[in-house]
Amino acid sequence: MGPLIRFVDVTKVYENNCTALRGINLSIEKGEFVFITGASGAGKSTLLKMIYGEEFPTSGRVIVDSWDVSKIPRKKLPYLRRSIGVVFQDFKLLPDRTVFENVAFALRVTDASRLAIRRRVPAVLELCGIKDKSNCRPDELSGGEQQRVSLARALVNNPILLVADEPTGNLDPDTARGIFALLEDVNDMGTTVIVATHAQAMVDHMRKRVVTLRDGILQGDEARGIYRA
Amino acid sequence: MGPLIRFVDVTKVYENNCTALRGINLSIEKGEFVFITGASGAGKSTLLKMIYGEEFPTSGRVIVDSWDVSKIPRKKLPYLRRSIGVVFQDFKLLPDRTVFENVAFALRVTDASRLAIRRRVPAVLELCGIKDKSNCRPDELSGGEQQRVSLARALVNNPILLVADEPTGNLDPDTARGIFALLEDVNDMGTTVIVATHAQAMVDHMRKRVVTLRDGILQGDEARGIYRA
Amino acid sequence: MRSSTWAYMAGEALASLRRNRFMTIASITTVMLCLLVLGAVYTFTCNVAKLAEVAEAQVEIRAYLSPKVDEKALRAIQEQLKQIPGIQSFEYISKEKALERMKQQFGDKEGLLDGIDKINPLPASFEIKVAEPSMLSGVAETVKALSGIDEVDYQKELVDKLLLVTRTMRFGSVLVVVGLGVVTIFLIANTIRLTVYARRKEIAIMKLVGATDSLVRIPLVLEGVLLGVVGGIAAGLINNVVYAYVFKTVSSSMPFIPLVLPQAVNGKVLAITAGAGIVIGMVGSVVSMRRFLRI
Amino acid sequence: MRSSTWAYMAGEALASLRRNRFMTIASITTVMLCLLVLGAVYTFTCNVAKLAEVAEAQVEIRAYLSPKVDEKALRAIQEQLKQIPGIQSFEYISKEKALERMKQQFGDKEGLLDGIDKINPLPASFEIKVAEPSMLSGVAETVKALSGIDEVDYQKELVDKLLLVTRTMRFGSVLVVVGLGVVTIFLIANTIRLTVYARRKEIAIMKLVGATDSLVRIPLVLEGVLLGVVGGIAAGLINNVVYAYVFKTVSSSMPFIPLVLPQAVNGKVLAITAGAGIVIGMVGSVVSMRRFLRI
Ligand SMILES: Nc1ncnc2c1ncn2[C@@H]1O[C@H](COP(=O)(O)OP(=O)(O)OP(=O)(O)O)[C@@H](O)[C@H]1O
Ligand SMILES: Nc1ncnc2c1ncn2[C@@H]1O[C@H](COP(=O)(O)OP(=O)(O)OP(=O)(O)O)[C@@H](O)[C@H]1O
Ligand SMILES: [Mg+2]
Ligand SMILES: [Mg+2]
Repeated sequence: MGPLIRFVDVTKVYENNCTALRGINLSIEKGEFVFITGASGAGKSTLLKMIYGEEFPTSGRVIVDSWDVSKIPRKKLPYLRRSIGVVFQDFKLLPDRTVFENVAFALRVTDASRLAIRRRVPAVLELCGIKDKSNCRPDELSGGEQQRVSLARALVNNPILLVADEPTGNLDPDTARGIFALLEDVNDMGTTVIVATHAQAMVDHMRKRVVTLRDGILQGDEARGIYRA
Repeated sequence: MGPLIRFVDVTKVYENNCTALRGINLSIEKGEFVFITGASGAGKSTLLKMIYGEEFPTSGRVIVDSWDVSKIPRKKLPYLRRSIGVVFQDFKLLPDRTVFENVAFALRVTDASRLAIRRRVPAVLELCGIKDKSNCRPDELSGGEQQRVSLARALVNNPILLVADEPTGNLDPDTARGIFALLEDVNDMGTTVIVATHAQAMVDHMRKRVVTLRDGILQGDEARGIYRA
Repeated sequence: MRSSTWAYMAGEALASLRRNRFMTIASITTVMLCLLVLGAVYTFTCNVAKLAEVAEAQVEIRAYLSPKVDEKALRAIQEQLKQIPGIQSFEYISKEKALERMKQQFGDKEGLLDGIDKINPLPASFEIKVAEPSMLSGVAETVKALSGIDEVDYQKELVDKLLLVTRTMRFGSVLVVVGLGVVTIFLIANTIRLTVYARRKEIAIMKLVGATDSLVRIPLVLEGVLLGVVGGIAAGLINNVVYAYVFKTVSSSMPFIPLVLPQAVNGKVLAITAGAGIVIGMVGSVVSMRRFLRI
Repeated sequence: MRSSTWAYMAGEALASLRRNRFMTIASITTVMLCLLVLGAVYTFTCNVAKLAEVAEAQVEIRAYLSPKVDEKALRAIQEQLKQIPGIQSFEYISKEKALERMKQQFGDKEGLLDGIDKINPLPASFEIKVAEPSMLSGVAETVKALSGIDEVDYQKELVDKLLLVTRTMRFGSVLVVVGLGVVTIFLIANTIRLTVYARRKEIAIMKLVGATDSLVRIPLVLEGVLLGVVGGIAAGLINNVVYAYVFKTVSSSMPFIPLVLPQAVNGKVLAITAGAGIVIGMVGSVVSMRRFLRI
């Protein structure tokens, strides 16, 4: 079996002619824990969006598991996305549903049973430290709380791949440490984890693989690296 | 003249009975640079929102400059808000206007001349490092870029008070350092600056006044403090 | 999909109507008002058709008998008239009856015509009603050919005018109902599009989390159907009540105006408004969603 | 506010219409279609009123002369009739003319009435038209009192029926226009509310950045006015063109149907649709914005 994720000569030019990624070649094996670093605007989010099919390459190919995401048929896209848990940089919570419902939604899309939902959702909310906010709507939460709901939703259906875009930007260092520990646990249980982050201290401390982008170009890729931008 | 900002026994209970702040007493002098720290959900954003009148105290009083914000008449609110620059935790950019227009809007509300807008806006965008994105709409920007637009808008009309809620959560350490240096410059020129942040390294490095919240209670207030949560 | 997913989608449609109370009210009132107008115009149209029919039923052929026709010949003619296809009914008007009618036409002044009594120059005749105004000329020809019939008269010009008017009325009202139907479709679909548009970000989020098109679409379509059905039934019922009232009022104060019975039209109106509500609500939401699902 | 701020607000209204193209199209078509229906019904109503008027103008009083009236007395009566207020016009029908008319009523069969010629039992009469149908009974009384007038007849029952019908028609059509006006206001206001609602977050952001209510409201109200004016004028013009066509068609094929001249009604329709568009667009946006400005 090949790597879980493969970027082959990926270039992304947005409609306004902004080139976000240039000739990216990258492989990520099943079970890896990878940090994506780089300055603001370097292309980290764009890279992640191509994994779960929110954006598509202008040229090149993106292969995830057995899917060629760069030319996946629209019908198949939901099935790809379900197998990936995503923590969005801007959270993307459904504004008029409770925290519980937001997290449950990621289970509902997989046609999960009522029982599974009732068991799994509170457990994940507990894990992310926001169980007491279950019945709040997102606009009743603090920034950091919203971020943790997004993380809970990403984890709830035990994805084979977790993609987290700046998952601790709104969290205090203590809570952030807890979240990174959680990500490490998830990774230990076999989930591949990719995290775009600016949390220098955490990256330096955890010594995982670090992929660095600069102006859309893959600048560095170290096995037990430290933070670089 | 008294302090610029005074919180007197401020308690905030949200509609869902969540108590965000309890009996806060706090004074901030003109020209100060204050960090607000505390764990996620401690009440930092709530405290800041009371300064520019997005939320109002359930009991107690908030006094800013000569205004009693806790019972300001609706008609006067815009004038208070104009004298305060705010970097919102969730950016609050107008989605269908360009970066330039978003920043210019904070000048337009003050009935600024066309000339003033044409001179001031590009200068501030330059300062925040996003001049090349002037004509992009917010959804064409990376998270960090959006954050800097929000900062540029807060600075554009030389407010007497700058309130920044987590202004570097989406920025890499280098850019964040630049932003903090910028905030210090602004402070040196006489603007009072209040920053809610989780950037431990920056707080520890800058040794400014640090106000710490825990579960809505004012836990600490040190003159040349370090990060505490 | 498992049954709990279906239950979720149904519940979701209802919950969404509750959460977006503002939009729900706006769209139900829009649906209701549009279909109210459509229903009212349809009812009006039915009455126009009825009026046209009644007016056409007034049209008759008058066949004057030759003075030589005796009792037996008269009976023979009656028998023959019964055979002619297209004749709905006929009535024999004797000389005496003709005179009496003429006198009545001149109102109170019967005395003035007293002198005419002894002479009575008026002929006996048949008043013949045909099943279809378009058959008039054919029937008239046939009747004229009968022996014993002197002359046939059916005010051709007046009848032609009448037929032109009634035909135009019928055509016009079909046109109006169709036109208004199109307008209604546009208005309701527009409103539904605006409500879907307002939720395009939510739709995008659901898709990004891995929802299939159906999981997003079905609750929204159910919502559209519910909006349509509630608005449509409300419109239909209001129409029914109002028309029943109008019918009662008009038929008691102006019994000579022929109105369609409420029983004959109310059911159809309710069916039309409810049906249109459902169909437009459903199709409207499916169509307006399409572009927002491409994510 | 300085002039550049005004320029900004005007520009903002236009830019916003362009940016939210989807909502702009949806609301302009809604405004247009609603006002199209309103304008059409108004035009129809004008024609109903005209029809009622024409029907009422048919009503006349028939005053029968006593046989003794000679040439001089006749002239005296004519002079007197001219003096009576409420009489619009009158026509003298001699005995001969009366008989001729009666013969005509019986169609082709003049020969049958030949015998009556020598006797001619019909009296001479005046056909009197009154200015207002409500004056009928008064005028009839006055005329009856004149010497030389034997009998006065105005088919009271028929006239009463007619007046009841025309009055009901007038009242009904006012009711319909008012009702439809209310429906139109609701529909347009609803649509505008939905478009404002879709932008409630933007409004909140503007307010939080220090915008006064006016700076937020004026561009949005301008937008509403522009939507209203464009939709209203379009509706008015379409109405005008269609009515001109209908008028031409009907008055050439059915000249006996009295239609209001396009010149007489088109201006009003355009004024109504454009005016309603502006007012509803403006008021609708002001009202729907209010709750979103409280921030
Ligand atoms: N939808 C878009 N349309 C046009 N340009 C875009 C779009 N999204 C991102 N960009 C541009 O592409 C570049 C890379 O953006 P990306 O979001 O990938 O950056 P990033 O590394 O995630 O930055 P950050 O750390 O600030 O989140 C940026 O210059 C940005 O302006
Ligand atoms: N609109 C609201 N309605 C109800 N509860 C709210 C609302 N906003 C905030 N809260 C609650 O008030 C508490 C304080 O929130 P606040 O946003 O002030 O936290 P914070 O210190 O800014 O946290 P963070 O660092 O995560 O941004 C939290 O528990 C939050 O859930
Ligand atoms: Mg990013
Ligand atoms: Mg906060």
